[in-house]
Amino acid sequence: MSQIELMVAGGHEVIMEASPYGIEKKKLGMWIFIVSDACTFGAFLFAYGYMRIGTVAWGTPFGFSSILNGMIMTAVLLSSSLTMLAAVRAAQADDGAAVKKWLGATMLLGAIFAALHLREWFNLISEGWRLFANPTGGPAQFGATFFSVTGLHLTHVITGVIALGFVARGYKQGRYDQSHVETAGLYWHFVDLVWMFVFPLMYLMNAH
Amino acid sequence: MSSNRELTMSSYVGIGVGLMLIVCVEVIFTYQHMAPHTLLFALLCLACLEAYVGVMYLMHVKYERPILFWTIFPATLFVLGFLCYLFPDAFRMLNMRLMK
Amino acid sequence: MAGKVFAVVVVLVTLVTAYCVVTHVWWMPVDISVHGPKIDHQIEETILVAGLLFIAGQIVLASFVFRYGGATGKPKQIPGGAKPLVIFAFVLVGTEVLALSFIGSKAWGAVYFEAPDPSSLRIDVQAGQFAYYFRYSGPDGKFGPLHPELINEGNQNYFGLDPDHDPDAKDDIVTAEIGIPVNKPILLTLHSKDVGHSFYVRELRVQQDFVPGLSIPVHFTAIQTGRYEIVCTQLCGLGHYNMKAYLSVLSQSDFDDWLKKQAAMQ
Amino acid sequence: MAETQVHAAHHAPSQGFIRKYVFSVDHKIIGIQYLTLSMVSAFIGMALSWAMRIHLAYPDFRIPILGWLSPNGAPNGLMTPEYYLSLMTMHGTIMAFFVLTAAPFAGFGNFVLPIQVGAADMAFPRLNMSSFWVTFVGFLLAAATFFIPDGPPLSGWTAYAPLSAVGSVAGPGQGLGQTLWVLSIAMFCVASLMGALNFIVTTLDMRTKGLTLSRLPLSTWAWFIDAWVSLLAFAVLLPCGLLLALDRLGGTSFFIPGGLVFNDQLQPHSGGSPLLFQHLFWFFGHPEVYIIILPAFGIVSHIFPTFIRKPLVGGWKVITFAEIAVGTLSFVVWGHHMFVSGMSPFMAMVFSVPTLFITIPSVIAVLVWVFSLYGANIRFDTPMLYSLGFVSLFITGGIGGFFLAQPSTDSYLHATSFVVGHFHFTMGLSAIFATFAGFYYWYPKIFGRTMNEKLGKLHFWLSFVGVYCVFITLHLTGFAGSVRRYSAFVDDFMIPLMPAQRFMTISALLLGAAQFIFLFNAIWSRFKGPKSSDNPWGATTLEWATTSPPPFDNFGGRQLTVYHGPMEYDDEASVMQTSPEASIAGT
Amino acid sequence: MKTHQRIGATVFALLLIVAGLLRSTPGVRATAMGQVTGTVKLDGPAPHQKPIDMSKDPSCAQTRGGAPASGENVVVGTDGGLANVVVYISQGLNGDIPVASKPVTFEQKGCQYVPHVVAVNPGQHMTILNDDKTMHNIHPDPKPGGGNNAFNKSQLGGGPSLDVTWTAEEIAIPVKCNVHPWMHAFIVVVKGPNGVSGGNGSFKLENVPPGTYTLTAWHETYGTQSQKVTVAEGKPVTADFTFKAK
Repeated sequence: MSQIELMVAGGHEVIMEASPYGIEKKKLGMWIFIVSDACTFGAFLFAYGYMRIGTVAWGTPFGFSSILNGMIMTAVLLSSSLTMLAAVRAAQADDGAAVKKWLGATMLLGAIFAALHLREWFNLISEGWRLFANPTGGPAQFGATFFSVTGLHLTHVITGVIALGFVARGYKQGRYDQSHVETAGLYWHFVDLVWMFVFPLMYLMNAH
Repeated sequence: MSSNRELTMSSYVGIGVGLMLIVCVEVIFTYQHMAPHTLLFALLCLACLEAYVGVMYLMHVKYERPILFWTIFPATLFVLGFLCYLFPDAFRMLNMRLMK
Repeated sequence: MAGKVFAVVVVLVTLVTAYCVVTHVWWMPVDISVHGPKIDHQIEETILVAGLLFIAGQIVLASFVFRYGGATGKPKQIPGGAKPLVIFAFVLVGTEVLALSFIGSKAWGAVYFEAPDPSSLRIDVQAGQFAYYFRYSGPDGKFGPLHPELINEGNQNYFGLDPDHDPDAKDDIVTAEIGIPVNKPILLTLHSKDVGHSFYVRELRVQQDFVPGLSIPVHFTAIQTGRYEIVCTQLCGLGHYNMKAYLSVLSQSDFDDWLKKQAAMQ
Repeated sequence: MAETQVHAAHHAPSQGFIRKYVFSVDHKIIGIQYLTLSMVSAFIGMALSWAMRIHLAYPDFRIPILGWLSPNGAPNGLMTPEYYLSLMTMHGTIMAFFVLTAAPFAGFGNFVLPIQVGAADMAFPRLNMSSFWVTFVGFLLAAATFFIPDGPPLSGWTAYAPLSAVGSVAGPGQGLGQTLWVLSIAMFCVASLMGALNFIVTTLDMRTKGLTLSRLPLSTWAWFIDAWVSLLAFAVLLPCGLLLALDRLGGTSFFIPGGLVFNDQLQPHSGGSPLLFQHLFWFFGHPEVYIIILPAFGIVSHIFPTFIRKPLVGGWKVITFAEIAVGTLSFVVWGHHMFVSGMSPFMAMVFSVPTLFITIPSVIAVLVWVFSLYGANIRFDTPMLYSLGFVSLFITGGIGGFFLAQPSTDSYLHATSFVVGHFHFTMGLSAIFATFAGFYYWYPKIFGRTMNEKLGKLHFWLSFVGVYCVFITLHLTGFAGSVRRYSAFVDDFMIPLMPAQRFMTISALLLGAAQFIFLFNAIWSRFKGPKSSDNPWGATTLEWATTSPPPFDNFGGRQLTVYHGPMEYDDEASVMQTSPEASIAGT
Repeated sequence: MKTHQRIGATVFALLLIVAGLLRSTPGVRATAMGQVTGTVKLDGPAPHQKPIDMSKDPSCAQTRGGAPASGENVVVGTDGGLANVVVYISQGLNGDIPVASKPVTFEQKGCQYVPHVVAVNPGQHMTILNDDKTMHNIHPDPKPGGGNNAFNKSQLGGGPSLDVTWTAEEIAIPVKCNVHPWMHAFIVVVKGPNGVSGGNGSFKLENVPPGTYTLTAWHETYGTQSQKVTVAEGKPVTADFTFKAK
């Protein structure tokens, strides 16, 4: 389907864009949001990098069990991206039952991710890590950066799970169509991809 | 217009597995006792690769109009790239600190 | 009518401004530092370059408004269109800014990239809400370490020194006013005990912020004796406007006497 | 196949006062809400500047209303230093965020942009509504600081850490006041991000038939570029604000180094960096001044052709590419705010060069405006006078930039009133003048009535002369080293400048008084002004192709087709963008 | 209806009378009050007090008329009397302890606090004056959670006085002026009669009801000392303290 056509109107040749940008507005809106959110996450990670460079004897608190936990979380999040893809494809194929199934699976995986993450948090907190405290006696910046960066990500995951719930309900009720599922999917993949930076930078760089 | 039918579901599963493998490589790198900046460089390269694959395939930018790619990528990379300007001061913080 | 008035007002404003700048109605004080002339020269250079652009811009604006205000008939574009304008901007303004950044970077480099003279007199400066205190190393030439937890201004321990335990701190001389010998390179180490402050001496052409947590070096040589004000230019709280100290540039013998007197007051 | 998207059936007009005028999703109502909010804010901000100016020039003058508003901050109407700084902080915050960012961008952008692209509404009307109401909550939070015991924060609109981060120990107002301020700014960030997203998608996706990017009105172009700049800049201010809030409320030390002693008490923080705050803040802060000025560029470029009766020199391309260049470069120059801040002196050079080079696109824009006047038939209606005033102010303001862009000269002029004069010219008053231009220009479209021309001109002359009297003097005293942000003058070199201070205060009072002419004109004309035709200025863009004020869906269900660029003027003649007639100016 | 109102009014009036009686009890007791006087001495050489350099604010030197200033941590009179010692009753006061009605003045004069140590009752008014030409800020730092609120307020030279009250007992709230960092003082908030030793070390506690008490003396550098005293009606009792120089 050609996007740009030559139209003849009123004696003028007019270049027309059929759909001006060729990208559906919800999708474009989500992409624009992703751009800004990527910058927000970026600034958080840059602040972390700055702290990290500027701190003498940063310390590396994560043992292999934490890394393993992180890998499991990564695997869970990656699988949820795949189930999300399946949901989008089902929506495009107009298969309501499958959409419900796959969105449910995505939400479940998202919740598992959040639960695993919170478990990690509570482990650290019980060891004495706080936003402002380092139980090993080193600089307190690890707690501050770790909790704030992963906290921001966790907020995104939880928001995503809730949003997917709304999308699933709206889709079932016929208020939403496949474009909504696709837009929600973009957000979900984005949250997944942010984790691809958070995991190496916050976990692997802090493994001992 | 746009479509993500260019790939089959099994290819996507393949991509997912591939991404997980990259993560495994990252973990292996972590335990190679490299200098921190070497490790950081390696991890960032791999993470960028993952992000690129994710954006192009999972988020199927590859199958959208190219204009979408040009709408989002340059702006984001521009901001993230120039934020690097703040690192020289991080070294200042390391080297000129008052309290050792 | 409105156009002619506008043109006249713009021209008047331009001329008055130019007059004030050229005749130095309010102006920089005379420079007393070695590096200052470079900065003054750079400011003059910039006034020349920017002032010409300013006058030209306003006059051309005024004259076009004057000439074409309320005109009738077929409007026309400037011959050549936008191309000469863009070329003008790139070539002329581009050259100007290149020249400014080149000469300016030399002036900046002369202040900041040159290593301080190794024979410099080292003075430690601490800023806090809302006063400066200065520290001379005393006869041993060594500064005692700082212990922020010991800072007790009521007890006049402004720096948090511990002379009972640190031998280096014993002979440190802490003063509320900074005295420096004339024509001798000075190296200041600026550090703040609370928020950001700034060290601004107009006559020295020195302005440098204090960054809490960092110690920032500043070096200069004063070439004229006198007493000058040091003021804070970085918003630091309610006493910001009242945060100042005095810089006394003294002859070497006066300086020695002054420092002896200060040492006696410890 | 050309899809005909009919936006008209987008959403039905809401019934009921609340849905129609308060929680309205109609972009026109939201635009008016933004304009009203910023007008209220502008008068608050102006009143604050009056109080400050009076205090500076006549420190013994009592201002009873301040004593009533804050018995603590101004006992018996005499301002304490902390209250001066609080007012200064709120003047900066309110003016920079709630006036200069809100009015020309969110206000006019909301009202005009969807109409100019021929859409029935923004791409996401409900998101648009929440943008405004989140902004409004931010405004309330900022305003609330006036009514808490310690008053508003005193750390300036830049809120440098650690002054802003350690809490009330750093000064009155740094407790609850600063916390409310941070939350207010975070709200504003979120609102601006939503707004920017909406603007971008609307411009890209909602354009009507035939409205290619090359045919976009110049104001839409500017808003579109501006939306990008604010999308990226506010995205960085948000984390900066969040980290500051964490430092204040969560006990972290992102911006607070160790070993800080306030009032002889060691603070329980360690390891942070104040410079990081400055970097993150100015990464937003510098683009912010272009967020403020780019819509002004757009409004003026949009108004110019109407009143010079011919296209701008270079058509849409030169001015638009200048704007894009300015917007892009604005992200790589933020360090020029930090030349003397203890930043690496090498980075000072790195930031200085692009700062100087941003002059080139700015000069191109100015040259386009000035040389478009050549051979023009200039009509001096109030919008045009304000646009010309804008050009003059922008030239003057831009000149100061040369001094502040170079670290060597900046090391003398930094933090003097030269800087204050400079930014009031470039981003403050220039943007305000463009906003006035837009206001007089679009008023007939917004309310269907015309503003009084005589009062408008009087307002212009007083404002124009007043602005020069106040802010040129600030430049000049800056050369003498007059330090900014002082609540009183005790320094020997500041006291001789008192005559200048008094001159500025009197000029500022007159300048402020002139704004009441505008206020009266705006309110009076709303009810008593002569009814306006649909296209009173003989303009060509889509907002003039509909009724004044436009119907709910902007074009009464019509789907317009655009045939021309926005600058089809030739003396008296002009061709509407929607008119299939032959082009007369070749755009 | 009417009866109810009448009963209400009567009860209210009765309550008022009772309350009035209760309130006036201290006044009744005041007729038979005792007095404690004494001197505080420093045993040993007084530590050197550093001179204060006030050159930061030229108006300070102006107001002082050139009089030199020095630290006030230990102020010793000619005969070894130790000034700025707060003497108060730490134990033995029972029941409703009256609050002194006269406000205490706390002045900023020549860029120093006068007095350097001030004692107040909880609830007693404290008038803060600025006699200087320059601005001072009053920045007391009570212990967090101790019941007293920290504040930080500036007072313009010759500006209107500030009125402050403290709610909880607290031995030594440090006060500072950040504009003139050398300025510091202590506010001692204690219940009941109290006195601050003057330049010669003498102090006086007035209006002490008869009884046996623990009398405590507090000095900012040398800490506290206590002794028992018995106060009889209308008779002055003497109690001396001696602090050992470190």
